Amino acid sequence: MPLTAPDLHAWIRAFADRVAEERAYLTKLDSAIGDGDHGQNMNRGLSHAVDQIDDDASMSDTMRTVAMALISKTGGASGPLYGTLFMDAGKTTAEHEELGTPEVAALFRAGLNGVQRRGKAEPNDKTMVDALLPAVEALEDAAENGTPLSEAIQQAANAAKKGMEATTPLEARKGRASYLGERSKGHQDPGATSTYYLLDAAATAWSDRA
Amino acid sequence: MPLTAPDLHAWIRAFADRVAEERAYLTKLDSAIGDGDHGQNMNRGLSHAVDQIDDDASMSDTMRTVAMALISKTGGASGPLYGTLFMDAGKTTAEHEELGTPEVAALFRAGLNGVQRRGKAEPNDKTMVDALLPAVEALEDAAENGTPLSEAIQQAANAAKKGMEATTPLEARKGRASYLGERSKGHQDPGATSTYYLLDAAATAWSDRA
Amino acid sequence: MKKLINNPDDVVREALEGMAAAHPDLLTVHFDPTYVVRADGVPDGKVGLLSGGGSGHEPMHNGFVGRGMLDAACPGEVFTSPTPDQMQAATEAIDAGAGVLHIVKNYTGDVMNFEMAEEMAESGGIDVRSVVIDDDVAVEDSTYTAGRRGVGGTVLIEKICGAAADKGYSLDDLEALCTRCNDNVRSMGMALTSCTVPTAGEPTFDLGEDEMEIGIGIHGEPGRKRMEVEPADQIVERLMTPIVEDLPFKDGDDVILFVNSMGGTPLIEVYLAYRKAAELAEQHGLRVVRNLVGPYITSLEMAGLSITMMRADDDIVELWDAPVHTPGMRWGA
Amino acid sequence: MKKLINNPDDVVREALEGMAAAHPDLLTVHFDPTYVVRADGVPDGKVGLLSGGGSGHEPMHNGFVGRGMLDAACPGEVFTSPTPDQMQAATEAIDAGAGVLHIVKNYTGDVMNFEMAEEMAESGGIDVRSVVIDDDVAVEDSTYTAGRRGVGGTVLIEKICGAAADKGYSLDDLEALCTRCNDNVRSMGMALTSCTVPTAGEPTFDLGEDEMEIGIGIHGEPGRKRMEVEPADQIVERLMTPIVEDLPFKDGDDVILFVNSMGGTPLIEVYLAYRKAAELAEQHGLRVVRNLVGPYITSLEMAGLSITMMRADDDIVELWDAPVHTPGMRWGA
Ligand SMILES: Nc1ncnc2c1ncn2[C@@H]1O[C@H](COP(=O)(O)OP(=O)(O)O)[C@@H](O)[C@H]1O
Ligand SMILES: Nc1ncnc2c1ncn2[C@@H]1O[C@H](COP(=O)(O)OP(=O)(O)O)[C@@H](O)[C@H]1O
Ligand SMILES: [Mg+2]
Ligand SMILES: [Mg+2]
Ligand SMILES: [Mg+2]
Ligand SMILES: [Mg+2]
Repeated sequence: MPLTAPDLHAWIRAFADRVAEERAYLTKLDSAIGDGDHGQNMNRGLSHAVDQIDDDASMSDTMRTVAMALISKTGGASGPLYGTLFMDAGKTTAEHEELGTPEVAALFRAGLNGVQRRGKAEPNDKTMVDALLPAVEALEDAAENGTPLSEAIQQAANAAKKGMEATTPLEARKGRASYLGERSKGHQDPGATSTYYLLDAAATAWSDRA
Repeated sequence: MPLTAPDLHAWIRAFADRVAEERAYLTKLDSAIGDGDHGQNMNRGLSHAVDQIDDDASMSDTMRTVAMALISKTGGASGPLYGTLFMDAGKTTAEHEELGTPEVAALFRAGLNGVQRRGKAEPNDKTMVDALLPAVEALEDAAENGTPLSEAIQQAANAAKKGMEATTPLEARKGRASYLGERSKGHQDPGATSTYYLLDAAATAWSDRA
Repeated sequence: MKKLINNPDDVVREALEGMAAAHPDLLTVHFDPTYVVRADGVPDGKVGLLSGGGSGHEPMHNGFVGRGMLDAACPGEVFTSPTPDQMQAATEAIDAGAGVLHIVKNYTGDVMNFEMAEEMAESGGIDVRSVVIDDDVAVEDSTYTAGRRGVGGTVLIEKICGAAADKGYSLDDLEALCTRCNDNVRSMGMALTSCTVPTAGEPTFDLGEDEMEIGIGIHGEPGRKRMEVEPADQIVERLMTPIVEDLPFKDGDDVILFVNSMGGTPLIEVYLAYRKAAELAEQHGLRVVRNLVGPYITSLEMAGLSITMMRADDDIVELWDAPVHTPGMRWGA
Repeated sequence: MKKLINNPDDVVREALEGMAAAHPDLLTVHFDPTYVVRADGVPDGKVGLLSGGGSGHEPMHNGFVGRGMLDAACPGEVFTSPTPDQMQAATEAIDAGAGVLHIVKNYTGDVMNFEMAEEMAESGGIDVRSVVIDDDVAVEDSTYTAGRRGVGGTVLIEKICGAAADKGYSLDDLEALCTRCNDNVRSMGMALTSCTVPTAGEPTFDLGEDEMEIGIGIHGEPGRKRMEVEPADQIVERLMTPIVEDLPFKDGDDVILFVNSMGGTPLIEVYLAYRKAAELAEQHGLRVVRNLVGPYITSLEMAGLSITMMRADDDIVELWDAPVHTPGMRWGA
């Protein structure tokens, strides 16, 4: 069974729950190489997004609502980045009634492009791109191989996790952490971490979807 | 051998040395129930006083010099109090070439009167008066009994020490410590402590004087 | 102790050199004896206004020297009252024939040193009056204590008396005004943290990780009561209630409300506290006609705040509004 | 964490309510979306001046709203950039037909949020320009970083551009002036202690008992280098030298020298630092024609300071001297 609007709702709720749980951890990561607000920012934006979700809304309306909620309540760098992610990803859902692996790959690819357009980060700059890009690539591989969605999204979450972990040794080149130069090495990027939660929440929410 | 000007110089130097040694301790006492500057205040005033002492000066000139030095460099409550002590005590030396026990008793009595005129403290207000008054009384008793100076001043120092120790349980009624009310109990008064050093310095400096 | 200082013994002198370098248009710093005096001289026939006290409360008092406020200030060592020779020299420097008013905060050391200075100045033929400010309701005012301390009210009084002196008040009238202001102002403060006197090198007192001190003075001397930290609104109420009850302020009174940072409190918290203070004033039927918010009478880096409220008639408001130009307070100029 | 707050989530809102209560003559606070706007409206045909950023830097920016400086400011959560809807609403509120200039500090979040706001405002037909301030010499300016941060220079620039807007500068001219100011200003800061974001509840970073952080930003983000605390004069030199060398400032330049407290530094220490900064400026042949000393761009209760120096021609000095009346900066009015 491919995805319809309620599946997107479930995903966003799962993402919000996960961020709420890990709020202190995200903030701790951000304190080490940033300014200690990533957990609060994401939690504020996502709880607002969850409040705004309309159970009867279409997929593209849902994605737009979430985007606007994140843009207007998150603040910081993550607000525009996640906002643009959802905004641009949402546009890909307009032509579909339901989403399978190829459509989900396209959705995340559009989100990644949005993040990069907005933030100009390249891979290995130690940002959320480093978790998102491998996830997108995993999804695209899965789409090519005809992998069912539940499996594809789990592969994407795994890839995001690896990407997130791989940010630890990197020297940051974008965002606040870049001010630290060398000293940013040895710390996992908070934004890459929340992005892993984004993918992992999808894997959880869509574990029985094809 | 009774006291002449060099004995007063020796006394004041000994007092300054003792305060310099105990500077941190006096300040610690003052931190507990005051504002943590009594050691610095007394040390600043006394080192200036020692600098100003003229080896050839008369007793009364010496006392006046010390008084002015303390008044202009000590600051806080202790500046005017010790300044007035030396100013008024010094006046009693004008008529004498040398000082025996009765004259020293009169000298400290005048100093005590000066302190009380300036500060309006009564006995048991938990101030330097509580160390000074028993010392004066000991000296007056000694004068009445014809006790030689070295012995008399040692008795006075002992009395001052007792008086100082006896400030611990008292509730302060004058000076900064009075703001603490009940909570000033259980702490030894810093001013009474420096006054004990004043007497003890005399006992040391005059240990072979009659 | 981490401080932006060189030698702890040089803090006051070096800071004064900094003030002199920053504000040559407003003030001149004299050393030995040390005092800060307005740069443009006291106009002939104007009463001179002098205050002073320990350093560490900046901008008070040095930062209030200039035009429309103090003519001179005598800074002591940190938290230590200045000495009579400073006050005497400053008094002579600002006597323009109409006498000099000393505004003295009620601390034993300040009072005694100013007293000696007055004795000296008067023997030199200058007409000197002094008013002792004692607005701190945290301290019980009884013959068994040194009396109430002079705290936040001093800032308002120096502004108002400065304007009155500019307006040509005589020494008698200025003394009366200063006394009247003191009679109509009340303050209370609290601290979340202690502060460290540079030469002492250690915090004046210790506060536990969730303790606060209510009724603190401005020298880090412990206050009325130590207790667990509460939400800001409750803390503000703990300060406001004794202030309102003490004067007492009455329904319909016009007041100047002053919420002061003890130095280390972020301004965002001071405004947060002002919000509640203004709300409570209103609940008591008081009309806040003027206000002041920020660090004006501090205790080095102490975190905490004090609240001051003065009953203000039209005269006082007019004097408050008069132009003032000093490093620490400026408007209309 | 000991703070004068109620619920950590309410800090910004409650502080804004306090500002609104304290300064109704100067500013009005709007909520949802949140922005602070001058109370008397933007005169017809004047370019509107907007800035904004995370809260916790008070008085910047809210405290610079009033007359002769900012027309509006958008406060974010503590240390978190505000959001585009706030900026859009504020932009609409202060557009008086001549367009709106956004003064943006160069932080990724601020830049991206302002960028989105501009896109929105322009689609609404308002002419919006934005200048990104990046005066922090502590950060290497390379394509491999987010670029230099906007710090103390922002304060001077907001004052100067505010005066220019008052004088009738067009949006083009104001944008050019703002860029020119940014090109001529350099800053660097340091911290002795960290600060604690209320919602985080723990210090953003840890500094050892005798460590300091050189090249700190204004969000408690670690700086260039951690090292042992040194005497103030050496610290000031560590900040001044890179500033002077970077522009570079040249012998004979007129400058505005701004020594800023990060919030928790006692004013006595700030003046002590000013003394050395002015001395070094002079040694470099610079003429300090104006100065500013005190807490203007802070990081909550962080102890530390920053130094900012701007090359100032006669135009800039004239704009600097123009009347300003805001809660945080006031003269000539
Ligand atoms: N230019 C950028 N492109 C992509 N991601 C970025 C960029 N800048 C910052 N980020 C991400 O944003 C995260 C920080 O978000 P957050 O703490 O909420 O914002 P801020 O840095 O403004 O406080 C970083 O960990 C990083 O992953
Ligand atoms: N009114 C007074 N009469 C006598 N002694 C006093 C009086 N007030 C204070 N003292 C003494 O002064 C001491 C404090 O001196 P110091 O710390 O130097 O001054 P300050 O209290 O101004 O900081 C007290 O311990 C007390 O003994
Ligand atoms: Mg962050
Ligand atoms: Mg003391
Ligand atoms: Mg003292
Ligand atoms: Mg942030």
